[in-house]
Amino acid sequence: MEVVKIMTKEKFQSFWNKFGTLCILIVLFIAFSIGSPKFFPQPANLIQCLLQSTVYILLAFGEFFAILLGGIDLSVGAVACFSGIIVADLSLQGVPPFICLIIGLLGAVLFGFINGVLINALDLHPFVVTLGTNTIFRGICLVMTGGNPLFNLPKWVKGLSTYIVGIPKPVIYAAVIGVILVAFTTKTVAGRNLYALGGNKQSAWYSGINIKKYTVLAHILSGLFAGIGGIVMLARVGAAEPTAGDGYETYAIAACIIGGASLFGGKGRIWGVVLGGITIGTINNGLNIMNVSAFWQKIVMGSLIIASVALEKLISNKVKK
Amino acid sequence: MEVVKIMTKEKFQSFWNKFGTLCILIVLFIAFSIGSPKFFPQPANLIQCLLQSTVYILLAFGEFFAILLGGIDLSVGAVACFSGIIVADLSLQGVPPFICLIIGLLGAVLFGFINGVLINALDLHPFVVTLGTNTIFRGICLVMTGGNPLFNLPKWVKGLSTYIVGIPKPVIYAAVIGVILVAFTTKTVAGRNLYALGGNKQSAWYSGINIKKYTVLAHILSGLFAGIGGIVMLARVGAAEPTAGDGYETYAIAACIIGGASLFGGKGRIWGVVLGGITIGTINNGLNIMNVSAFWQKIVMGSLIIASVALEKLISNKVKK
Amino acid sequence: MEYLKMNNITMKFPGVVALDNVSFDLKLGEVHVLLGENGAGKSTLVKILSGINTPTSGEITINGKAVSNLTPKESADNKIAIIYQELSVVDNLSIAENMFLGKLPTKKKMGITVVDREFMYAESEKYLKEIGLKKNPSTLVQDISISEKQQVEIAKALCSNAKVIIMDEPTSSLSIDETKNLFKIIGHLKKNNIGIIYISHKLPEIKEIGDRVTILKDGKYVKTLNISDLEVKDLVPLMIGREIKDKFVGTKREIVPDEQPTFVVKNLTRKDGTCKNINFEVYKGEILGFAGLIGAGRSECMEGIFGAKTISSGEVYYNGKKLEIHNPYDAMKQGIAMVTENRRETGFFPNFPIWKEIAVSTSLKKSTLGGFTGMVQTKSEKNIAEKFTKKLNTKCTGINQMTYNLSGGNQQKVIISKWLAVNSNIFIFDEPTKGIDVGAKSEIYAIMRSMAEEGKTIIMVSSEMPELLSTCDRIIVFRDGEISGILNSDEATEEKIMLAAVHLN
Amino acid sequence: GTHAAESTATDATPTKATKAEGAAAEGGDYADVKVACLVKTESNVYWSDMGAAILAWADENGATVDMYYAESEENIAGQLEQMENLITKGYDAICFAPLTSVNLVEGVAKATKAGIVCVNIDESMDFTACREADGVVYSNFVTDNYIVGQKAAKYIAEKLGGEGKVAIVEGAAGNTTSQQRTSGATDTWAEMDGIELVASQPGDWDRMTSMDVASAMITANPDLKAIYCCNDVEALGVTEAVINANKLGKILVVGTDATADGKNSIAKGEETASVGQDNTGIGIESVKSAIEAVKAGFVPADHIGDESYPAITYVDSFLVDSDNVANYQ
Ligand SMILES: Nc1ncnc2c1ncn2[C@@H]1O[C@H](COP(=O)(O)OP(=O)(O)OP(=O)(O)O)[C@@H](O)[C@H]1O
Ligand SMILES: Nc1ncnc2c1ncn2[C@@H]1O[C@H](COP(=O)(O)OP(=O)(O)OP(=O)(O)O)[C@@H](O)[C@H]1O
Ligand SMILES: [Mg+2]
Ligand SMILES: [Mg+2]
Repeated sequence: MEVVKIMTKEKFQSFWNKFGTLCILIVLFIAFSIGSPKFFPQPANLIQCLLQSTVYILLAFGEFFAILLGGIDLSVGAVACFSGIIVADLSLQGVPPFICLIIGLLGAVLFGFINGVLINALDLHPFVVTLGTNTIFRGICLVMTGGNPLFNLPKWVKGLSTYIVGIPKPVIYAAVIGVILVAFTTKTVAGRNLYALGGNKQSAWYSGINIKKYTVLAHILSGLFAGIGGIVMLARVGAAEPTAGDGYETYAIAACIIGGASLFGGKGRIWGVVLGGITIGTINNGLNIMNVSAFWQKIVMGSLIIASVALEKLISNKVKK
Repeated sequence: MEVVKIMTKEKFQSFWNKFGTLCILIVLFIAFSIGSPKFFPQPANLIQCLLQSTVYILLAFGEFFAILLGGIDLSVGAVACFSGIIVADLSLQGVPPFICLIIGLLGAVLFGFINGVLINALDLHPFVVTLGTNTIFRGICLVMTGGNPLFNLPKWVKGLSTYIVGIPKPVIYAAVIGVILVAFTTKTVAGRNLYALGGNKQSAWYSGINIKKYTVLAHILSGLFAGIGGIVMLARVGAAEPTAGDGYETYAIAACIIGGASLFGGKGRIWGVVLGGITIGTINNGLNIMNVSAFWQKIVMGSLIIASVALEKLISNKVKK
Repeated sequence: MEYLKMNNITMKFPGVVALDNVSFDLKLGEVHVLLGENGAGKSTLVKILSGINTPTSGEITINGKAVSNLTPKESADNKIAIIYQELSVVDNLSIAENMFLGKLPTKKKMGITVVDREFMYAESEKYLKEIGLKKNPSTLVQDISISEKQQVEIAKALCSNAKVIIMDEPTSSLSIDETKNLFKIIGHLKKNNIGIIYISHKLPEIKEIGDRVTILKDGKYVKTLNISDLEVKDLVPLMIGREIKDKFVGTKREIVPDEQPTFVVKNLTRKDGTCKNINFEVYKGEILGFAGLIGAGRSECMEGIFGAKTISSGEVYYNGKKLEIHNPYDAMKQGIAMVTENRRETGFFPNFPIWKEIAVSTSLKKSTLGGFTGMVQTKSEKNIAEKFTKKLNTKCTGINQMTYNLSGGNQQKVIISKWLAVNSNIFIFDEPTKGIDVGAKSEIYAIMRSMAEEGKTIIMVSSEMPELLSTCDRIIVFRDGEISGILNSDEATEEKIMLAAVHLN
Repeated sequence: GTHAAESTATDATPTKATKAEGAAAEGGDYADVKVACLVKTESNVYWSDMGAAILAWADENGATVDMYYAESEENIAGQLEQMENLITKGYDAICFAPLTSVNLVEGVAKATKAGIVCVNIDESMDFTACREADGVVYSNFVTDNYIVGQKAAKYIAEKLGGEGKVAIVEGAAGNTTSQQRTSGATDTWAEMDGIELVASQPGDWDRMTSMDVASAMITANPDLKAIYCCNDVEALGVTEAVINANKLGKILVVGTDATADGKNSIAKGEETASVGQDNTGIGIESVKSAIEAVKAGFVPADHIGDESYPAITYVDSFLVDSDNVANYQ
């Protein structure tokens, strides 16, 4: 009897580990559908939810690698903005799309690289470094644009976010990148080494893993995905604002944590981050659809973030005991 | 010979540990005085610098206790705003000053208490919890005021920030609180237990320290000082705005870290936090006085934060080797 | 022919010269033991080989090739593997991934280089079998016990294909069986022409497996000897500069008929089921030993008594009065002290100097309301710290040194000092001599005995049977979270204890 | 410097004449007076354009004017600190655009004590509170944001023929400007029977957020007819959402500020209209009036409690839509 009970508990735990975030997302869907029954379950709105989540998901991918190492990246919003500005600026000068995108991403990667190098060189907590660089990067965006938006961009820019057989391209990008990242984090040496580093920096170093190299790698990845997020943001709105993405790091961090990543490092799955990003997008969409007042929206949003993390935690703790 | 060398190095290190932040502050002072020789070094402006630093210092006192435990409190800005609103609201209803202040502080303490309890009960990283509560508390502020500022407050509110023999009262409050906190952190068992907890939670537990109680204590203190900061802010501005203190957590965190506290917990001194707060105030004041453009100001501010932490770190590392 | 040579190595830390002109060499196929008191510099020496410490001066040659300033990676490339004194596994990875950490095997899949899991699991399975750890290689390390983690570390070293394997106190958390198994493996390794550097404070082990021994004292080289030429007891004076009295310290205590026990534990069961239905009693002035295999649940039981972990049932009585214990604070306030087993995780504070470390619990006990009323008494606290560091012969630059920077054994001494400083009636020592040198061990036994004679009640959990037999008045044996036997020390033998500790099937 | 920056610079001064006259006399001498202008954020085109125009005017007229910008819309106390610093620096006059109705009241009081002339640029502070605090503001050139909201709401109602469902994309929650514009629109519509306000949500002044908010509004209200947005950044995001929903022309989008970006969109027939304000005129008139007051020997401390100060000049806002956008570009 006891054995059976423990078995089911363990099974439930592994189930919850894998699908906890998904369950919470489903609960949210149901709640919003009840709150706004006429509209929420429509396929069109579900696709809208997904689309609205893509930028959060992409930024959260970037954030994930910083968090995986037990750090954090407060600059993803500014980096996203930066790559958007570069792409917009170059596109206005008639530079071919492909080159615009490459240079935009290189710019984002450069910023990530700077974060990584500063964290290594100064041996500072990533929180401090990215707190500083976030302000600096934002300043650079403002100086570059003189504070004015870049608009009237060539058609191809918006073409990056049109629909293919009813599915928005950004959703496809996020899906493809997600699949690649699942493989990267679970199957490659570099991916596993990042988990090792996040779990125990000292042990990883003792085992001959080059900590500095991997720290830089994580932040380069962080920059890269923030950059992709920035370009999708640019394509979606069709203009580059120097203040775009301001405060989005909060959403990115929340998405990672809701998705099961731990701020202590070494824990989390790409799959979870995707669901976390969708959760954030869904909360935003649901609150809007239900026309919750601006002030109450803050209260509800904050509570939902805490509740969804707490619920996951509580259930998995209950199961352990 | 060798021994002598090591001795001087060690002496320098202990000197730097104690006075590093001060040195950096002095360097800043000199730099700004060169940049704006007519205005910056004037006594009136120095007092102005101090006055402008008090809110940062008070919020940083609150933040310090959260950081001391290896956590963080992202809600200090919202808590400050909340206590300001309570005091303003009650004062408008003609409630006697003393009771207004007490209730305002109790409100702030309650919010800190909620943070502490949530962190304990959910066993979540303080970052997540306060990320959520920050949004919630801000929402509460907005709901309470309907989004409108409370003004035309009784005279006594502004009386809280007038001058005594040429010194602004807020500076005196900060100084008195600072002295009390120095004593609390260095001379009391409770203070030392907070350091122990920040150093190693498990060891603290096995040494008889009640982790949960002390976590709540730290967050109550965090709320208390954020509340005092909020009241000083109210007195200085003469009105309670529902968005007051937005983003101030960043300054508070930066002040702590510049002052030598470590985000890994267990490290830092009140004295350092005071200097960190003054550093932030001085940077703000200096950049303004020099009329650095708003965009460049961001770049300079970010760089100065990183530089001042890095400088301290680099020098103390150099000395160690 | 020496495969590895270290010449005139000097290593300075701020304020400490950890190694002073030490030379050392290793031949392939031998076990070269490093011996010395706590803080003699053994770990420092091997950490130089593994690339963690960069020596201030000195040369290293491996296989005739000069190498200087090794990094952990270069050390691994030079076929050196190390089992550290402090566990260094990564909790969130699987056993197999830990074993291959830093050298994950790869294969090409659709043109992309990926981790070769099949190979990794098969390979680790092989080594796990060899060391006798019955765990699935895909199990996460966070889900296994300390001794199992230690075995994973050993497996990790084995699977590295190293020519030189360094073992820094590998048996400090292994059971007797596991230790025996390790020695068998060491035998195989020697046959396969692998050189082993072995560090241990358990002197009998040295005679059993060692070929040569190098003795360090205070960071200085003392002597290298062939082990076959000497008796274990000859080593002690070389190591600590004096003879020690071993075996029976003080007189044992007899229980008078009809005597009432002073400390009684009734029906203790832990919520997580790691110990069940524990009933025992201890008499005033008695030292009660707890034996059992590692993982038997002794520590878990003690944590339950001390209030550190939740119990689902059970009562604790002191002098007939029921104690209300909900957390370690309650326990401490009511006169219970406990030295925990895992010093790194539950023992010390990395941000405290020795004197604060020692003062923490004392000051907490002196004040009320959970410590909210007390003021620190720096002066008397420092005096107490001075007294105990002297008494336990803790090697440090002074009580202002950070506990973190002490050698493993000296950290243990500081933690023991911390609890000795608290004025308690009941002392629980969980593996108190783990990593402690012979000299200090006998010192600790003597302290425990004299405390008992003063009328304190002492519980000692230990996996070293000889010390239990020589120190305790009675011995309780644990098996699978339950008490499986109680023996009086005069009738107890290692065989009888083992019989009670293992399953009979 | 980018194309966008250049294009905004060229159309910084609208052709429409301002009604601002007030205390400003013609053809004065503007030298020898040190003026500081402390406005809102530089990253908001409305304010950076105003700053550029003021500096250009100062250059032409030999005036000494320094521009200062607030660190962010939210850093209310920070703007007060900036004002205090300007007082320390010893300007003769300070022209300010307060982030909220009361955050600079203390600053004005201090400036008054220091004998510095204060002029309120645009958005009025609470002058009663200011008088209570013994602060004196010399003049105020202002476009009332409540009226801006009203104007947009009336335009929408007219276009819809007085009937239909409408929505508002607000600025950041709790922001004063956003609150005023929103209530202007809300109150106007509340009085109209045919117009139904079905949603009012914050867009955080952010283009993508506004776009997503609008998408949700359109989903929730398929028969939505118009959306009012508290600035043009939001309006452009909302326009994008309308285009994506294939409802261009079926859902009107009216923004605020008539930025270069916004006017460009209106010209293309995307955004429907935008309520613009003569930001540059307001800025320049404010500075002029400040300098004249100093020259005329205005002593602020002599007018504490004087109800006749400030002299308030209401500057009308103007509505840009596809019919008249060419006049403003
Ligand atoms: N990082 C460090 N900083 C300062 N001192 C150190 C550091 N590491 C070791 N030491 C000092 O070096 C000396 C030798 O330490 P080591 O760890 O090598 O001793 P050990 O022989 O391994 O002792 P044990 O048997 O207790 O493990 C000790 O005095 C210790 O305090
Ligand atoms: N992290 C863990 N996860 C799951 N089970 C554990 C864990 N740690 C220990 N256990 C289990 O708890 C029981 C007791 O463990 P532990 O090794 O601490 O016992 P012990 O008797 O105190 O041994 P010793 O003191 O000699 O180390 C064992 O069954 C062990 O497998
Ligand atoms: Mg050692
Ligand atoms: Mg144990």
